[in-house]
Amino acid sequence: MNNYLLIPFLPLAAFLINILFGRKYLKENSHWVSILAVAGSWIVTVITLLDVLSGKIINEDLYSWIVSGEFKASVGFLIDQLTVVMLIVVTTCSALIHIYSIGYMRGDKGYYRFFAYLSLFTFCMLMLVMANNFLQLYFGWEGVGLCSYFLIGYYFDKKSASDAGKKAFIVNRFGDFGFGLGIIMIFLTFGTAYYAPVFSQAKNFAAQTVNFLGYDVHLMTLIALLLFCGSIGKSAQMPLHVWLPDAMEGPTPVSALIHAATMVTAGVFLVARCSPIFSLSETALTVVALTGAITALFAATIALVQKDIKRIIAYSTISQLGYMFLAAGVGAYGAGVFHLYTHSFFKALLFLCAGSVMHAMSGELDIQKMGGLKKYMPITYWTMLFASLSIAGMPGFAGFFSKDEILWLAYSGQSPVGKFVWVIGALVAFLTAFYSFRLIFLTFHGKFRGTHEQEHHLHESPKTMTVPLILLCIGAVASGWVGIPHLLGGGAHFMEFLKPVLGHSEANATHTEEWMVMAISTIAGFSGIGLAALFYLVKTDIPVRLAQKFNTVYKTLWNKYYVDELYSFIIVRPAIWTAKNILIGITDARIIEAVVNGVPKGLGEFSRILRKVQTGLVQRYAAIMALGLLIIVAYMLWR
Amino acid sequence: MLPELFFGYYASAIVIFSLLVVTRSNPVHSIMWMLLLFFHIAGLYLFLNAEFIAAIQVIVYAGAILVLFLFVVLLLNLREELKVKKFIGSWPAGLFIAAALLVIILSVVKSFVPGPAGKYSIEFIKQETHTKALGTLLYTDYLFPFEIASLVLLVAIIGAIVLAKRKKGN
Amino acid sequence: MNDLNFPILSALIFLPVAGAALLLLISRSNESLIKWISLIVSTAAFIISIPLFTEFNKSTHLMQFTEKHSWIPSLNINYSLGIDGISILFVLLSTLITILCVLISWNSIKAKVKEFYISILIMEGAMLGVFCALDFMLFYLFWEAMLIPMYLLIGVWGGSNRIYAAVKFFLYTLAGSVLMLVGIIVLYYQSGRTLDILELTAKTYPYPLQLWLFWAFFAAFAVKVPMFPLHTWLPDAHTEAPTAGSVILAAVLIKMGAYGFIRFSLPLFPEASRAMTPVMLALSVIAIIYGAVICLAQTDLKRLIAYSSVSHMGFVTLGIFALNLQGMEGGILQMINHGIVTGALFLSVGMIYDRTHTRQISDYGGVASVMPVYAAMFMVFTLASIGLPATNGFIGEFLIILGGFRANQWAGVLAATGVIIGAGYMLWLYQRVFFMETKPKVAGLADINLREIITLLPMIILIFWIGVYPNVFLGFMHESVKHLLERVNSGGAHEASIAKNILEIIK
Amino acid sequence: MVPLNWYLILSAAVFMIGVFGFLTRRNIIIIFMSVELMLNAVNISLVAFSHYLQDMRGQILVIFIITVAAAEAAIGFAIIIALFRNKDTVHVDEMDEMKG
Repeated sequence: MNNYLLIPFLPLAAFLINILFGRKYLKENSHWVSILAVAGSWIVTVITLLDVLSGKIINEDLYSWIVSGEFKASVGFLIDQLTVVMLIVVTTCSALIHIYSIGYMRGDKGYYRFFAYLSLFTFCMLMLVMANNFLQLYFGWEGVGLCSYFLIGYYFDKKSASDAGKKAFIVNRFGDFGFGLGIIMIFLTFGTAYYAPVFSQAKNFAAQTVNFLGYDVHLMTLIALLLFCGSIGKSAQMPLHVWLPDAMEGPTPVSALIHAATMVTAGVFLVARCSPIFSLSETALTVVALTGAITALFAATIALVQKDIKRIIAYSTISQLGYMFLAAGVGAYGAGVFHLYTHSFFKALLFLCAGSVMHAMSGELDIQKMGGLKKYMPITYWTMLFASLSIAGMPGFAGFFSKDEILWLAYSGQSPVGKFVWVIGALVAFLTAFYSFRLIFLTFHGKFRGTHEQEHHLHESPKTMTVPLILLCIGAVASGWVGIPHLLGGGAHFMEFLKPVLGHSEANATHTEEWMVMAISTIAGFSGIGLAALFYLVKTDIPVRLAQKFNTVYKTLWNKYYVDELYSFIIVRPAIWTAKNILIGITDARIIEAVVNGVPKGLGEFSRILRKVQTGLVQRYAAIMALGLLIIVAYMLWR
Repeated sequence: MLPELFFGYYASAIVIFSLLVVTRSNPVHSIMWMLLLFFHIAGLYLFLNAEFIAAIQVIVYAGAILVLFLFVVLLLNLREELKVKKFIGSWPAGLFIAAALLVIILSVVKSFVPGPAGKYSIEFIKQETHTKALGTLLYTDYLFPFEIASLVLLVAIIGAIVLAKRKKGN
Repeated sequence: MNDLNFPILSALIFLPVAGAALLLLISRSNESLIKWISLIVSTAAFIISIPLFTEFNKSTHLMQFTEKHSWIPSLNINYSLGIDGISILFVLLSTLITILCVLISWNSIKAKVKEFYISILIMEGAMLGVFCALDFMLFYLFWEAMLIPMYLLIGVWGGSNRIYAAVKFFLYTLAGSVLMLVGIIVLYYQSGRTLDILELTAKTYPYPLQLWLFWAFFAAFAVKVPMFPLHTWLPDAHTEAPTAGSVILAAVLIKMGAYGFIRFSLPLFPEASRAMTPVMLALSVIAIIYGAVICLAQTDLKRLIAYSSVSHMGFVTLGIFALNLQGMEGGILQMINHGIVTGALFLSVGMIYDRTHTRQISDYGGVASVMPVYAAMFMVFTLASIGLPATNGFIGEFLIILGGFRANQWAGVLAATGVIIGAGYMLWLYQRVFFMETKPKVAGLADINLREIITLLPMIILIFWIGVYPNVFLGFMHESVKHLLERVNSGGAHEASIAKNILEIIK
Repeated sequence: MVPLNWYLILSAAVFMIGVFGFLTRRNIIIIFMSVELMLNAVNISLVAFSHYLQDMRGQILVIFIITVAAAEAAIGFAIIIALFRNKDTVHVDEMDEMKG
């Protein structure tokens, strides 16, 4: 028995138990099943990590899943360095968030359902990262999407929640469309869907072009970009980012687990996993880098003006994911995964803190109605502050190391757009610090701006919630210490560890430049915090005046660049309109049905005319008979 | 010359009476003209040396069928009958069809070629007598059709009774 | 080939017919006895069909469990039965579906109960006959025999507009199959007076004749599938039919068309099929997208599922006419999948219709709050319908898109967009029916009972069975499909003339 | 000697008068008479043929025709009476029950 199999299948078992028996039997005890399962997974993961550290790589099939001719896909597992990093991230965050959920979800009527979904999600996510072939990856990919759909729409009696779930699923389907085609292209190119042969043979196809839909395109670019479509959807990059902010309709632990720490990073994982393919196409990498950079900037600007606490963090997530793609796009996959890893801790923490705040505020989301919460909920405050420092890239915190690594490699790498994305990255670092601390200041500092009732109700969250916060906080602060760069006297262990899978991107610049890059991003972070302090602690009237002065800009940002409206205008409404008016109204009703009903109707009309002849008058019949006789005889005579 | 004159009288009488039969509005008058018509046809048969046929023409047609006609006419309301139109609205069409058919038939009459003559010459019939000649043939060569004809009459009798009988309770 | 020494296929076909005859003898007032007998007969048929599954030899493409008796010697017509890797799954599906149809109608059919179950059982016999027949005359007989009980099911026990729907269904299908009859007769004379399907498929026919016959058979099969633009009978028939009728229609009847393409059109007319591939692929893709987009605007539950059938059957025909292994196997599997999933969806809709008596989507809302078990099961069917991995729908759709992409990149890409729209309309439907606030019509409904759960459970098991371990099912068809494709793709003598012909046809 | 054609012309004329009556009269009894007229027209030509061809078969046919005419008259009148009883009219243009 391979004990690594326990990692995904324990949560699956928990899911089955909860969904089958939860409603009637387990009820309020449902969390035990799920938590034990995920804790078990975590323990096995740690054991597996030790195995991998000692150099043991697992790559084997459990059973053949689909076999059709030369096409073969299996349920199989690949556990290498990249997988194990993801496993750690997933099981740790999942376990902590499971525990947090006990307190957060207590008393909800769908308690068992919630934990069932969480377990199912954990299972799918683990299947995703542990896959050894593309089809199983796709299975996990869709599976986590499904759980995301369930959990976003968890409060399904709310229209907005069910809308958001549906939107998330469908928007993701757009990305998966490309992803699926990418898998098909991979199979048609390599004759297999397994990672190992694909990645080892990819070099042989480096120069090949292929005819795709009538265009001759570079094969590896095509495959890479098709796969990247999936990443765009799952990781909420431009232009498919619209679902993530809406996904905040789900319960906060869900936002933390799925929409911050794990699922949304699957896109980054995919790019990293397929780095042998991406590396062969400069075009694809450039697209990835630019998409990431633009998304990072774009989402950060939106986050500046939002008022919903969870949405701010959601846009922050989009922005940070953009960072990771930026890293991957400049060839620094290791740095991207590093940021993924640190980000999962501080972003999950941010969300959980937000959840804690909401818990205290009875579900209030608007940060303008908060303020001064510091004294009521100190643990939440301090953990959130640390998370924000981490995301703002303050030296010493986890986010600092990963962000710095990305910016440095962007600056120094060979990517043609490297310098450009570095500038954007530094700018985003500034914006990130600003909006993160805007959130902190508005929420925890100053005077309370909510109702009296809310104020009366303010309290720190229960232990089941604060303990995970503290544990995650340790991660948010310290998780970066495994990747301290050589420059600062560290060993960059994280990058070294991943090197066998992701390779190493070479920096061709001097130490002086490295110091400079680090200094710039640190300064950007500090100035962001400083500006936020100025705006929201000292001169609180500036933001309002700015908003009035640059009203158009403010409106555009507040309305998220009108992307949702644009999609509604160019996709959703035309599709339904076409269906209603053209397909049903014209094609089906006026053309096809016209023919279908027209033939019998025509026959009916014809017979109606013909039946006039049947007068029922005997003499008329006789006359016609005689006339017929006349004609026949006349014809016989004079033909 | 005499035969032609004789034929001419009968033929013109037959045509005139026929026209009268189909144009009278009073059915009784029609029947009376028809009676005269049948007698003239019988006369024509005599002229053609068919005395037995002439006899049954008078007996069956004039004696039986026409009487039947009279009985039926007596059932009707004659007064009413005299007041309404006797032709259907589109009678010219009927006239045209009849006339056209007549023209067509007449146009082929002249091309008629008689086949070879049989053994029943006038002398033979004179020797045999007409009735006997006909009877012999009817009861030998045409025995089965003759029997079938009797069957037809039987069916007609039964059928007429069934159809004309009032249903019980009516 | 029959290792069982027992005419199992004949028994399978005539057991339901005998059951129907038995029902004739029972007083119509004894309704529960009638129901139980139908249930026992249909279950018995299913049990008889299980040995087919276990005893089937997967390593050959030859017909198995064959039976052959002389029927009309003067015309060389035989009573000849047999199944291969393509038909076996349909036989099993038919026997299973019939049981579920009997169960779902248990309380919902209140008038003319006896006649209803007689129709269902005769229907089962005819369906099995179609899949087992190896003689063209026998095949045609069963093919047309199916129409009658279906016509009655729609026309007698259907909704308000049932007569229109029934007549439309009947005329549509009959018009198509009459053309096929002409084709059969032509084949009969062409082949030197034989109607044995296996003999016929081993012969070659001149190309122009193939082309004509291909279209004659197309008329019959495309109507049944239904392919765009011959699909308009389907929404009406589905909407008006009683639940059991919709289920049989969706699960088995419309499979006959695609089955016909595989069993007859392809092996009989290989060159014509290859030449017509572009047309068929185009029609399939149109059906996929057209059906899916139309679903976005439907307001009627059953109508929406009916149109989704059009879309899904588009996938099936796409897979078949991709003319490669993945496409074909995906197509066949997708037929089974569609039978299971759409059958299950109609069963589910029937259950809630029995409670609310409305099919309008706008009358529903918040069903998940009052009927959680039902909602969960419906969710499984929804997910299978949109092809989520680990459900059966994914396996079929993926293989089809793979095969379709291989055959023609555009076909694969466009078909994949159908998957997106599919997710759109199904989730939207689910949202409108099950989520949001509880509507007055829905409030206080009882969740599904044990009988209903048992009705749906086999479907759920199959969905995951096929989704997680499809090789059990794919394994049946490998050899048969391989053999068929060899037949279709062999011989390229007419390749040039075919190309010319296509150009002429396009002109 | 009167030529055969004269009889034929006479027969045709009487027949056509019968046709005319049949097609145009409203009273069903007169229509019936028209039918008898046509039968008689045929009889004339048959007897004439018989005479000129010196063959008895024409007259045999006439006997059968008269037989059938009698039978037809009997049945016909029975129908007329039944009809008159139900419809209360003898005018055929008022009877169009079979109208399409």
